[in-house]
Amino acid sequence: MLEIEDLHAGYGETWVTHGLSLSVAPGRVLAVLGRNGVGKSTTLKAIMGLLGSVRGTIRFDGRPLLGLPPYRIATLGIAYVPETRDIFPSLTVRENLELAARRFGRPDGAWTLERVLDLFPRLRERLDNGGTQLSGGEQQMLAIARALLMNPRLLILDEPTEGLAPIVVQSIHAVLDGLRGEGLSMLLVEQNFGFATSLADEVRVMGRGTVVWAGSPADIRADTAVQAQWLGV
Amino acid sequence: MFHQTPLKTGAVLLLATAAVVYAFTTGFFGLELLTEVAILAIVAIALDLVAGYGGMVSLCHGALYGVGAYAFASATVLLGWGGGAGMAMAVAGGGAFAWLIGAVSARTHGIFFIMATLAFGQMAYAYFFDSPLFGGSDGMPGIARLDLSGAGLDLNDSRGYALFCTVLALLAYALAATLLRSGFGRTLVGIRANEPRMRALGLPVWRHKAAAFGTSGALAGLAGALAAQHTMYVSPGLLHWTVSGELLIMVILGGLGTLVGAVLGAGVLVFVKHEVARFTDHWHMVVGLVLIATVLSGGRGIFGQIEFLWGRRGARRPEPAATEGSPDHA
Amino acid sequence: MTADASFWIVQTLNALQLSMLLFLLSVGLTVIFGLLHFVNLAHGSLYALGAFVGVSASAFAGSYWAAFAVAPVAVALVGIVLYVALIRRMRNAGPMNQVLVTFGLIFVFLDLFRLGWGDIPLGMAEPDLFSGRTEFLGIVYPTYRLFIIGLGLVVLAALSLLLSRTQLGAIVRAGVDNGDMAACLGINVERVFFVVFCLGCALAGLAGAVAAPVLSVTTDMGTAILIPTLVVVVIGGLGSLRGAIAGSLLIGFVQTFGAVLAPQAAAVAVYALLAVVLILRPAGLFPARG
Amino acid sequence: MLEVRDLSKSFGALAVTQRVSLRVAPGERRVLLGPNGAGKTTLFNLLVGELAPDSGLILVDGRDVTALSVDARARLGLARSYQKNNLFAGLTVHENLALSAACAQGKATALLADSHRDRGVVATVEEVAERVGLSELLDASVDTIPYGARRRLEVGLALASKPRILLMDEPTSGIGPGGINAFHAFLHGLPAELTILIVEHDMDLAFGIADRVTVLNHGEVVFDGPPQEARDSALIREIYLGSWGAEGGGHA
Amino acid sequence: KDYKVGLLLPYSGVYAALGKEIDQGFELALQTRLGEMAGSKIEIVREDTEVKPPVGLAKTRKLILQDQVDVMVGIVSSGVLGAIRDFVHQSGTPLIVANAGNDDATGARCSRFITRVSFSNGQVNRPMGDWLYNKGVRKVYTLAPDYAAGHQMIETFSAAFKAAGGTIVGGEFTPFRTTKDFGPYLTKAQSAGPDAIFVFYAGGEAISFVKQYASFGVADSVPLYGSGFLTSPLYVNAEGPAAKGVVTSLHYVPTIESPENAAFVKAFSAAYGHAPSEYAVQGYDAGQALVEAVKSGATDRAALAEALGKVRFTSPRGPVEIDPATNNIVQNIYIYETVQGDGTLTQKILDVAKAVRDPVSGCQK
Ligand SMILES: Nc1ncnc2c1ncn2[C@@H]1O[C@H](COP(=O)(O)OP(=O)(O)OP(=O)(O)O)[C@@H](O)[C@H]1O
Ligand SMILES: Nc1ncnc2c1ncn2[C@@H]1O[C@H](COP(=O)(O)OP(=O)(O)OP(=O)(O)O)[C@@H](O)[C@H]1O
Ligand SMILES: [Mg+2]
Ligand SMILES: [Mg+2]
Repeated sequence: MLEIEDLHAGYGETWVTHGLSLSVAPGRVLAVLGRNGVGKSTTLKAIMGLLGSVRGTIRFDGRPLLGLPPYRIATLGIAYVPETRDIFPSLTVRENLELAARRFGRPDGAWTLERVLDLFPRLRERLDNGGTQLSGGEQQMLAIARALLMNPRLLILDEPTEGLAPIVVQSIHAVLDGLRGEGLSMLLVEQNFGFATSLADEVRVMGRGTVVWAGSPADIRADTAVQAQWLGV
Repeated sequence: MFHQTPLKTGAVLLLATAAVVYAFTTGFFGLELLTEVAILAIVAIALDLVAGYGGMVSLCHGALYGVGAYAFASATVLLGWGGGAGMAMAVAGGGAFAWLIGAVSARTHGIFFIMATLAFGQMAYAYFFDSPLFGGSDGMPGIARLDLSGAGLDLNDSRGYALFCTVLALLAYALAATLLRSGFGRTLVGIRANEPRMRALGLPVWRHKAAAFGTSGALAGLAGALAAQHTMYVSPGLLHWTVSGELLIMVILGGLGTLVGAVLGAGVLVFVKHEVARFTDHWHMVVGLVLIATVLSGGRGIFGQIEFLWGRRGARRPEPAATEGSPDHA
Repeated sequence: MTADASFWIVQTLNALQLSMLLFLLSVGLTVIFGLLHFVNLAHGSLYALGAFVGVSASAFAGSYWAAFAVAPVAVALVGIVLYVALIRRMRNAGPMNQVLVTFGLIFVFLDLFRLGWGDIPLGMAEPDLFSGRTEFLGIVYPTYRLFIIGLGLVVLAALSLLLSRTQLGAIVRAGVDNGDMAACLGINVERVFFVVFCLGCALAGLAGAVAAPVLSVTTDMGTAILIPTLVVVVIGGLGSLRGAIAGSLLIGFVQTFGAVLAPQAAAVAVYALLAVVLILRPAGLFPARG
Repeated sequence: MLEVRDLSKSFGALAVTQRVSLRVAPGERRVLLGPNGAGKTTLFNLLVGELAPDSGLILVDGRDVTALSVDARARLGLARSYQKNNLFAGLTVHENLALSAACAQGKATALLADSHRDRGVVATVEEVAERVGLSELLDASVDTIPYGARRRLEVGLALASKPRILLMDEPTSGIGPGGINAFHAFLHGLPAELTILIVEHDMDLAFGIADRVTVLNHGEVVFDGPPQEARDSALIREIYLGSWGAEGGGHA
Repeated sequence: KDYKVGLLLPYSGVYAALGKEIDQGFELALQTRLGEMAGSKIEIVREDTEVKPPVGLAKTRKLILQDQVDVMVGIVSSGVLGAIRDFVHQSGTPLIVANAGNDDATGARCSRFITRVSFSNGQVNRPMGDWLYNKGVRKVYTLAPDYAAGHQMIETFSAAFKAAGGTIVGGEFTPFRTTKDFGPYLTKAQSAGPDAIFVFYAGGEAISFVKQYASFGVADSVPLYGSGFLTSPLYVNAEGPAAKGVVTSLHYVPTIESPENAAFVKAFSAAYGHAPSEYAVQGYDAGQALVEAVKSGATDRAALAEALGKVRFTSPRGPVEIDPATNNIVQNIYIYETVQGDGTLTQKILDVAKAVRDPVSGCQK
């Protein structure tokens, strides 16, 4: 579904990833772990076409993404939840959601406004509030809800549990688990080891711009040496 | 943050030397231009102090400059004070007016601050334009220059006056540089970088901003006094927003937040304009194209670009040590 | 002074007429400002260009309506050239560079006007359809000015409808807030920007053609209108349609009634208003964000 | 030390803080818990003066500070770190910390002396950098340092003003397990007399450091007591913890 | 002897059109009268004032100190004239003012080195006071831009009109160069119920004002009078039919019937492709005055100044001379109506005030 080969990505003249390769198979969940600053988010931005300096290949369903503008990449069926959430502050919660539903909400679509609001009842209460008036956690919920409304074929999540109350983390876990059950492909970047390994089908660990370890969740749970060396757990 | 780098020191010394050499080789009109550049350089330095380092981009420095000029004119012509007292009055007048503007506008930012300063500047313009006491739209003539004959200096001589203004411009630069390296200047830069955080750290921000703006206004006032003595005449046109606009252009053209750039910008704009005007009445277009070209060729302003190229020359040497998570370059 | 009601009705119409002219200009500026984060100081020059092109077009075709049709299109075309050659490149160059470039453009336009149309101010005739005066409510008022008021209201209504009925409003605001994220939702932000920029230019051109029969067409009319337009935009709060409307009305009324009621202070009325608004509301009346 | 009485704040119809009362003793480590949107950050904003309450009182050392400005309260020794990094962009780590230290030491307005070279300021900068593990990065620009380092600088900025009361809003968010361990050590190294209020979503850390826990829900204090009691409270489990800590469940 | 002339005019900025007209007139005068100067050549150094007083002064210093000109000609804006006056006076360089009308320049701040061949603000408007009263107008409302020239024009007119027995029922000074919309003022003026409105506007403001005056229909009930710059040939065609019937006073109109004017209009139109305006005449007469002074045998600056203060000649605008008491010109003032000619608007002279001379007020040369 998504293949990345020999990716070099960075900002201006600084390169952050160096020959990184990854792939997400259809219907599978790939978790990428790694310490701060190793380039996880940078990789995701490169996939979405948000970086100026990128070399290598990125393919989605065999189709090269490199050079495509972000809006084309999104229309191919990739939804992205950035680590900074990026809620539109001058739009209300409802408008934030409707904007995402606009192009991608199909009548038969799995995700509708009603359904995401059922998932995050907190958002229902705040529908007509401005985007910036949300608490940190509420913004995170909104960002995920917005991505779901795009009914994507690949969902890219950058640290979706950051700053969320334990109970919300659990419900998001349940949601993502459900999506996995429905066969949605996901690329999940996480620092929350337990969360990530319990969702993923495959795990990759990044260190300094490349993949330094690959294996299954069970493997990494067992490998405390890898955990200590690359994750600081 | 401000650093008086060797490059800057070199540039200042070079400019000062060039000014002195030019003063002794050019004709009367050249001396007029040199004087104009020196005076404008002082206002440009004042503007860069607040705009480049304090983030307070102002569209009222023309007005502050004009208030200084009128303060000098009123003190010497209307009140009959001496030149020295007139200069002090100009510094105080520009400073006080600027402090007030800074204090009142401290809560606004970016374009809103620009427009607030524009509003106060234009009100001052309208005041002098309509005020019979100060000669209204016709302005005030009959201003005498400072008498420094005691010190063996004849300011009524074009060359003497040009050199006098050049020296004051140098002093203004030294003052601004010192101020920027002090706690006061550091804090000013902190406010520009993150004003709410500065407040959260315990700084009464508006007071600091007002003080900085006031200081800048005092410098502008000084320049105004010099301008009044240069032309021996003041008119409300000095306070018009277009003057402030041109000052801002000078600072950006030279390189905002470089201090040397302010001086450079003043020089380049004045000389380019006059050189072009010798050949065509359509100098506006040429100057406009120069501005556009400057931005397209780097967007850092003239001195900013010089600093950038200079830095790059240094950076060709081995890569700086990589920090955590930012690996060696591919 | 007069206690006559018709006097005040006429002055109100005067104020409205001025407001609508300001609105046509400021709405384009505010959206470009907000959306592209682009400080287009040359917006006034585009207005002047509209007036000059209008004068030539109406002289050539012998009809006012030629100006009305040609000016917005011509200015939008110039806008496209500007966008492709400069603005697109300058979008992320920071406000100071934008100030420099658009200030440069003002200078360039100034001399282009002088070269193309000379230094002598020009005039343009009103359309026959709207020449003369209309009587109503016991007053007599120039028909062409009523036309300006009407046109302003139509544009206003059309824009509000466009923004509320389509999602364009939300899209534009989203693009203003965070272009990257908007793109990640499948929105072609660049195209939206481009269209909005052209629309803003066309409105400026239209304003020029509409103003020309009332005012004189001079090379410095663009610079002269720049400050009032900026004042409107800033008072209203950047990037919001509501702000542009509120700002235009406020300035239109303050300027008109200032001239009538306190003529000595008329020159500073607008600036005093600006200062007061900014002191009380440091981000304008209807800030677009937050 | 820090006392809050009947503090209330609404945004329109939404009551974000409802009659909150708190009393934090000198040197206490108080952890503030609550679901997202419960009003924790808002409470911090009220405490430091970034928001004005609709009603209620805030007292520092028995003195009513409710009407004081943000900077005046900061000068009384109240410092905070932010949930979202709020640094001096474009400046180096050293400059960031020095701005804070200079402010606290009254060097921020010196007209001649360079505050960043001032002996007292430099000493504080170095000490704080050491504490938050930024000694190596002092000359790096904050725009180029990794996110984790920025999070630590966020706390370091508050610390460099040598506060008596330190409020930290989710200081460990997004810094990963390694960072959380380091943060734990950092907290233990802080002077015992420093009063600390901390908002945390990492339960191991929260319960590990708290002297006392306050739980907010819908702007109200629904619990105030020792950590062990909080762990066992059915209410807190229902509104906040969910299955956290239960056998096999939860991933927080 | 050859002469060096510094021509100091706005070649850019709002008055660029005026600068050009004056320049053209001046050139024409030198060309036509070249033969009378006994082989003397005249070299012209042009400088642009940009209509900014400080720039004007810097350029003046250049012309006088560096280029060592024998005589200076030009100056459109009174602001620039005010700025350079002291320097010109102290340097003893003769200056022929070809526009700037500030009364003070030949009044309280006159100088024996400064000779004005254009007009003074008061001179142009004074005759209108009497004339209007004699036409039966009793109540007048005035409007003008709020700057020195606006005030002077209105004040002299008002004084003359009141002296004749009329009353000024009200008036307003509109913000200078920022007023584009005169609607509010027109409505207010009309409601004051005057017999006539007297205004001074020039350039773009004149065009806007005249058009708006017509569009509000004020012209139907209250006739418009003004200073002649309002309907100057330079702008009148931009004003269009709205200018028809407006009566104003000025020191020159192209329709003056005299052999001198006929020759001038013909030569000017042939050279530059359009009919001359009052500004062109001012430039032309500045040239004529210079030629006269040269013919009198003056060679150095002092002698030229002396000679300039005494010249008299026949201008396209009629006989003119310099008043030795003030160094201001003495000339006819024409009261004219703008009427439809064939194709374009033209000027119909209604009356002439002969040899109008300014009072000597405070001038000590
Ligand atoms: N906008 C930017 N400009 C320049 N450098 C950047 C930028 N954003 C990130 N970096 C640098 O790129 C490197 C990788 O950052 P990235 O955000 O991809 O890391 P990450 O693995 O996602 O870390 P985290 O867990 O902290 O989110 C870091 O060193 C960071 O400082
Ligand atoms: N300026 C505001 N206007 C309107 N509502 C606001 C504003 N600021 C915050 N809120 C609302 O107040 C509530 C409390 O917000 P707050 O940020 O204090 O939550 P929190 O407890 O810190 O949550 P989190 O753990 O997610 O950071 C939220 O529902 C938020 O939407
Ligand atoms: Mg990341
Ligand atoms: Mg919070």
